[in-house]
Amino acid sequence: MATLHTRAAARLMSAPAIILLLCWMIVPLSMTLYFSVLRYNLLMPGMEEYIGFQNYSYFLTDPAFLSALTNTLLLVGGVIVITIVGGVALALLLDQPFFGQGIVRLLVIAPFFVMPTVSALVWKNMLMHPVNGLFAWIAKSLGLQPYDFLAQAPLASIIAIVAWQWLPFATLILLTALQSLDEEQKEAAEMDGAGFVSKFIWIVLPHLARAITVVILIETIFLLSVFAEILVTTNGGPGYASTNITYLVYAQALLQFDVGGASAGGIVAVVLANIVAFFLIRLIGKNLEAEPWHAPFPPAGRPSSPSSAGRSAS
Amino acid sequence: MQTRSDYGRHVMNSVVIAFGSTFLGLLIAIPAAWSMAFAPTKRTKDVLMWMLSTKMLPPVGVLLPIYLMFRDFGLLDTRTGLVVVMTLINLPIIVWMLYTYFKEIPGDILEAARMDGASLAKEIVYVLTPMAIPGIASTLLLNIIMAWNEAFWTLNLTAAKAAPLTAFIASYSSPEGLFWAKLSAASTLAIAPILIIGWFSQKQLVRGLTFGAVK
Amino acid sequence: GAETLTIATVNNGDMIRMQKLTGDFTKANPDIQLEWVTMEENVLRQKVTTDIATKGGQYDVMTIGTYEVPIWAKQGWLMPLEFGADYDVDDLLPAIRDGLSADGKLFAAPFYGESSMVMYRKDLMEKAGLTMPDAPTWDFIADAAKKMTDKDAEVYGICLRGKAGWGENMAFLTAMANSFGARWFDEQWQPQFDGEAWKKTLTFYTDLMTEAGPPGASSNGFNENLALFQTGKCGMWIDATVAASFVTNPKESQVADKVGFALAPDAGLGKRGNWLWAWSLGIPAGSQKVEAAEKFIAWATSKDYLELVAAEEGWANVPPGTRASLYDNPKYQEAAPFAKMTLESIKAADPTKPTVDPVPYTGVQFVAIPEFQGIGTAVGQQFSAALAGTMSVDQALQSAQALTLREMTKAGYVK
Amino acid sequence: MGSITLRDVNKSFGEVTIIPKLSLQIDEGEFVVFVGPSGCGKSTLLRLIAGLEDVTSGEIQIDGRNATELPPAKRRLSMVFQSYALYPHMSVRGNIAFPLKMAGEDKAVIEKKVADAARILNLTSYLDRKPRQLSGGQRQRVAIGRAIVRQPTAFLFDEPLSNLDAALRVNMRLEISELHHQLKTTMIYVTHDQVEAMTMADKIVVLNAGNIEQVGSPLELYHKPRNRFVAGFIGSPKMNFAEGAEAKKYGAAAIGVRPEHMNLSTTGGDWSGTVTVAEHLGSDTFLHVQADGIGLVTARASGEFAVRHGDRVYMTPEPGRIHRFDAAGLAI
Amino acid sequence: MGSITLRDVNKSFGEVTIIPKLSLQIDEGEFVVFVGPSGCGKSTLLRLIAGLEDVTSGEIQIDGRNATELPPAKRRLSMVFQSYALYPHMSVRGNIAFPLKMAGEDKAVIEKKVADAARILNLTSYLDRKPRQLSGGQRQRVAIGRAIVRQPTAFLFDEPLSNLDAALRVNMRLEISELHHQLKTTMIYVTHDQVEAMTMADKIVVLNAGNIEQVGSPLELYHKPRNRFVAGFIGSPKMNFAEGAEAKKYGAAAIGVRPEHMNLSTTGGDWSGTVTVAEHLGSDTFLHVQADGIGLVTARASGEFAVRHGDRVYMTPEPGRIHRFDAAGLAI
Ligand SMILES: Nc1ncnc2c1ncn2[C@@H]1O[C@H](COP(=O)(O)OP(=O)(O)OP(=O)(O)O)[C@@H](O)[C@H]1O
Ligand SMILES: Nc1ncnc2c1ncn2[C@@H]1O[C@H](COP(=O)(O)OP(=O)(O)OP(=O)(O)O)[C@@H](O)[C@H]1O
Ligand SMILES: [Mg+2]
Ligand SMILES: [Mg+2]
Repeated sequence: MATLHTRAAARLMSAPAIILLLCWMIVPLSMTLYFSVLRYNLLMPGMEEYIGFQNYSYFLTDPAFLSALTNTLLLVGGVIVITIVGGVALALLLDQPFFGQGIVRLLVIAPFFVMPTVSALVWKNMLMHPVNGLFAWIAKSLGLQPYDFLAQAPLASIIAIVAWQWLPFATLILLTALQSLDEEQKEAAEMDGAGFVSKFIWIVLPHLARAITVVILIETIFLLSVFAEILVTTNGGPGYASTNITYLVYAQALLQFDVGGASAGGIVAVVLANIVAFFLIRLIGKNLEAEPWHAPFPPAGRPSSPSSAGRSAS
Repeated sequence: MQTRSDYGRHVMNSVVIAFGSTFLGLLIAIPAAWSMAFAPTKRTKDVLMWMLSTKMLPPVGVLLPIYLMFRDFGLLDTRTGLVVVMTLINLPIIVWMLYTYFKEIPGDILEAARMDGASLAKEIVYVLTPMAIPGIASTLLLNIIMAWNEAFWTLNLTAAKAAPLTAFIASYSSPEGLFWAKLSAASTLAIAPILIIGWFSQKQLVRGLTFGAVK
Repeated sequence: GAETLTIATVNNGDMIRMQKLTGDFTKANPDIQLEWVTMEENVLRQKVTTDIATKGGQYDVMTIGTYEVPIWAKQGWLMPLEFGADYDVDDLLPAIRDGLSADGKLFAAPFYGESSMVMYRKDLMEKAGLTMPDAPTWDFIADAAKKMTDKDAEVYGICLRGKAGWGENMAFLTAMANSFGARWFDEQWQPQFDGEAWKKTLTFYTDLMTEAGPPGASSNGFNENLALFQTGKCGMWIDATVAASFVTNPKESQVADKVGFALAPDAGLGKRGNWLWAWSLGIPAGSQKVEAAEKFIAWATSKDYLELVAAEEGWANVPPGTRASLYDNPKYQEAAPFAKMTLESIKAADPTKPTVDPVPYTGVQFVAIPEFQGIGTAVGQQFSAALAGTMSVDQALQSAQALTLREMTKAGYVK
Repeated sequence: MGSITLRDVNKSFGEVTIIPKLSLQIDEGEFVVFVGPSGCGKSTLLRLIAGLEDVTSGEIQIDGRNATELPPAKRRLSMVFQSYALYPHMSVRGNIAFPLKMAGEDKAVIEKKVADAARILNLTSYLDRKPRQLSGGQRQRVAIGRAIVRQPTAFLFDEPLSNLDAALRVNMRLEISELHHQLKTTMIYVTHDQVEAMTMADKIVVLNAGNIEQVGSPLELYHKPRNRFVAGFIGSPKMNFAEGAEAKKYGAAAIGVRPEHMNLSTTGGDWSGTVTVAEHLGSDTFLHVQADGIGLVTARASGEFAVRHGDRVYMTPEPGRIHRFDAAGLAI
Repeated sequence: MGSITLRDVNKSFGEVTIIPKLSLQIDEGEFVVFVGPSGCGKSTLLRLIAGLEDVTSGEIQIDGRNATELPPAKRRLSMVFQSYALYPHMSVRGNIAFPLKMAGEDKAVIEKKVADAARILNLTSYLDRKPRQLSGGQRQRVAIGRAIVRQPTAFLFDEPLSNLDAALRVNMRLEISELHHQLKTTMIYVTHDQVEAMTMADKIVVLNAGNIEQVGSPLELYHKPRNRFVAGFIGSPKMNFAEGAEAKKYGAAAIGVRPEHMNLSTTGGDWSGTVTVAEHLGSDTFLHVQADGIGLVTARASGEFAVRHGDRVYMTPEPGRIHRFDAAGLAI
């Protein structure tokens, strides 16, 4: 697969994508880096001056920063836990044949394709609203005091909303993984005397491990920059209770128009994202390179497999 | 209401941006994915991971630089500008997904084409692309969905002419009069095509979204 | 060829009505076409500010408020407006006109103006055995609110803004604080949240809302409260005067015929708790289409436009609060029972001297410095948290004081 | 311990009947091979015995007790799957220990039994590897290890060698035979490879479309096939058949002669023909001959037989080795 | 037309040398088989010839012209891949026509050539099917069809039969031999199955770890293996080796006897041992014997030889058939 000729062509053909992405990353990022050491407020043009790391020290000592950091991690972690637990449960349910499966699957998947703003609005005004919302109505008809979700438990509410959006994704992937579980493996476990629970713990769950890591990777990528849901529902409040890093940077950039401060914040966010990415990609990259678990038995007798594996690994 | 009669224009913008960026993205990504899948080097995995990691950067962090560049290139509020941005932000995912699908195509077949006298371009056009059609189609669909639903850049880089549906819906994001009926109508219209596309492609999507780790 | 004006505007009822009526303008000016960009308030502010500050040039006419105009005018970002004699600049209400002018030049034309006032349910007030005076005190309001509250029937004595944002809860709270003798800064730009006056204000506000406010108040803004009031869930509502036409419109409001109006309350210190705001139209400096834009603005803010709306939609729906002549019009007075109260509220606000004690800034419910949006919203978050009960009043004030001081130091006001 | 009786077992999937009605007796300690072409129902039959599928009607007895309704885990049978169905995330040790763990055995007991099984199967040094780190033959052995730790009444094998390459297949075949000699447990073994069937079985069951064509020892089937199907299926290369005139001579509708029962000559004989391909293996020579009036015939000569493509050869069937069949295909 | 010469060809992947330095002459019209254990570099060598890999050093000549730098498409060679590498989205017709289309041939010419190829390969009635609608053997034939339409100077086959089942493999083997007789084009055929090598080749090249162990006709290799590696590799079942005392008797470090060159008896002979497994195939009997002082020995008897597991047997190597090797493993 690899004569000099093809290798040269390959380099040429991957160049546009790599160069474009490099530009897309480096140009704005270096501008941001540059802005981050300036006093630069959009509303006060002509006053730009170099102020060193002052923007950074302001951003990092901002009392909002620590809560934003914790909120970001809680949000990512919470959503991941909920979607994975819920996703496994839903996948197990959907894996059983039942009437109307197609419709149910569509319903389960739908939230993933809804724009985040729209779904957040629906949750805020139709479900969680303490006066008009469905939950309040249910509480009242049960004789309970309606709970003001977004005010009393803002972060948890946002986690719930975001988890609702991502549950389908997790479900879809886990379901697919579940269906790829070798039928013979399940039968072997059955012959070995494993009941439903044992089968789940010893066979199904380990089989899903790989799918679960993938869910974690992808969700983390997107959840680190959750924004629309917060903007629409709580505006980061009350206090800083639901402000995450992205929202904090947003507030700097588009409420205060403090380009310098926002740039510093942006760089901090980039660094944080990279720290997370570093660990994640380590974890998952290893997992992705390992042989997939569901096809672990390349027929040993087929002599082509060792040599082709040798080629692709290079 | 006047803006409501502009609904058609917003739909057109959404369509142009979603499809335009997806096609442009595929055009750039197919060759890249080809070389990563079939002529990998030691650094290929790293390059792929790096591409993915660009997705982790918070967009607000670079909004202003992009805004200023767009202003200077006269791309503000143009479909072209948005097509470019959507292409770039989705490019890593496109490359990844295609890479995943291409990896599943036996290299033998491309070599056979080469033995049969096909040039590189012909190899890609006549053999690789048709074979990867299901994968390419689902990549295409996912990207249309992502571009269709993208709300940050569309909102911040458009005004009137190029504003897609997301920006239009944002004008409702605070209740006002008959708000609910309108929001529901508008969002249903915005979501319906995506739901349909999503439904048809869900199986393929899983493979692509998980980079082939789950089949 | 035809010129196209791109107009950025807010998604308020009056603005949307104007969009429907543009046929009148384009008929008279066939060479001008109008392109509307309607946005929610926050989004609008973000986009027009970014655009004007970076000279993006995406908009030819911008809808902006009394907060932006003086700041932007000072930066030279807005074209001064010079209208012909038939526009009758002198007819504009002085408080409003002052707010939109700098160095004696008008930089934006008011589309509608507003102050705030008390709107209340006459029937509930009667049931509670009280009579609303024209100029109530806060104590009266608190007393009445408690008496009107019937939580089982989902009737809450008072609805006030609680959603964080400098244009949301802080608009109300700043105006209220003014009447309690509080101020944002002293003359050296020192934040004043550690003073007694703010503590009184915030305590009064949270206590009142806890006892007589609706649940979830900390996420209620103008629109949410409007909906609550229109569906009969509020006894009183202190908010923008423009709301008056909505709550008295039988098509939208279930309580249209039961609404009374009163001036915003005071605490006997000589300032009432009302604000002043005007959504106005301005032209960014450097625009290529100044002439056409000016023509459009003149049309949209003219006396004739008021007549046009009256003819099409009735007098009650004309954009209020900009022209003295409107309030002299008997037809308007008849159709709009709130006209008098609105005018008096507007007159009662003084953006140049908003507080009991002297301050270095202008603006009633805001501080007209660029940093205020950020600071105001951040402080608003603290107060919203206090209302939600996730923070005590003292904590909220303390962190408001700290963060304001920080930002003001960073911006160089406080040395 | 280890006898299995099928009585009128019938299996249909929906409308389609896969196994019409079948009775079979498997004795204790026997090595029984089910053989037959692909799709004939071998796996289905095995899965019925294992309890992985329900019989549509009929009865399955294990050790004299009715087991028709018992779940797989209760039948005390062990199965080795074609794909081995190893648990990929468990080590070899974990795989072998799994059935014992499920049975709630003691840690110490498990350890001992796993060690024993590993010793028997030469897996001791691989106990901590994962299945993907093993070669095909080793995986195969792990699967067997998982089966033997439970000390089942019988082993079921479903084409356990079909994923291995030729050389390994021969080795594993010997190992399984060895194991049977050692354990003396009943084994039921499914394959579609007649060489495997011949070399391993005590008793071969030839299946065709869900029906039993013949049951017997390997040599019984080789020497006395009951019909053309069995005659053609058993033996490699396949038996040559002749019909028409040539068969008439022997008073049959068709006759069959195995390639190895054909005397070859370049000078003269009963049948003559042209060599299309001559395969010289050194140890043997296989001739594919276009025989006049008969068709393509395969003949085998021990050692070398120096002919080439296009040469003429003569063939004489060994007299006592001619199989005769009537019009219905039954042996006469 | 069709001669290929490799001169000092060397191939390394990075640090690892797969083919140290190799020279080989392939003559016009020859059927050459590369055989050797898995991983020995057969495929790599073939791919070097095809141009799918660059040689690290050395020269490849095709028809006397230096082709070392030519891209695959220019070498006028056709390759049949192990996986067939059919284009799944094209019909059989499209697959066969593809090389011609790439060469920019006329529509009419393409049509004619495709029809010809299809006729030769019995594919005419499948021309409009997609590869997935074909059986393994048919796919194989399509792959060959795609190779022959171009009328290449030589065909390269990389284990084309290893994906087929045993019966089909025999058939396809015959078909490819037939094809070679018909077309008389040079063919290079890679396999690791020595039976294929023996039956098909004019000339066998035995490779081991990138080195050529021996080149020769099948029977040459069978009768005169140059060393132990070739002796063990060619012939099935494998040659038995004896070392030590037994070998000394013959004045060698080791001797080798093929299973088919061993006279068996239950009463007496040179070597004695215990039967571990007796495989009765009817046509032959294979005995795996634990021979005293020698180790595990395989012996073959034609027809039946009635012994069982545990019986004692005696074996006498045929005198002229004993291969002797020195300490370095070379034949003496
Ligand atoms: N679950 C099922 N539903 C319907 N038909 C089935 C099912 N399982 C098997 N069959 C059919 O039953 C027949 C016998 O299948 P079985 O797997 O027993 O064949 P086999 O003899 O094992 O073949 P092979 O040698 O290819 O493994 C086949 O025609 C198959 O299609
Ligand atoms: N691209 C490559 N990079 C590194 N090593 C390779 C590459 N391709 C092949 N190899 C190595 O070269 C050796 C020979 O491989 P090759 O495929 O030629 O073997 P083979 O003889 O065809 O084996 P098989 O019979 O299994 O097909 C193997 O050890 C293989 O791992
Ligand atoms: Mg089967
Ligand atoms: Mg190979």
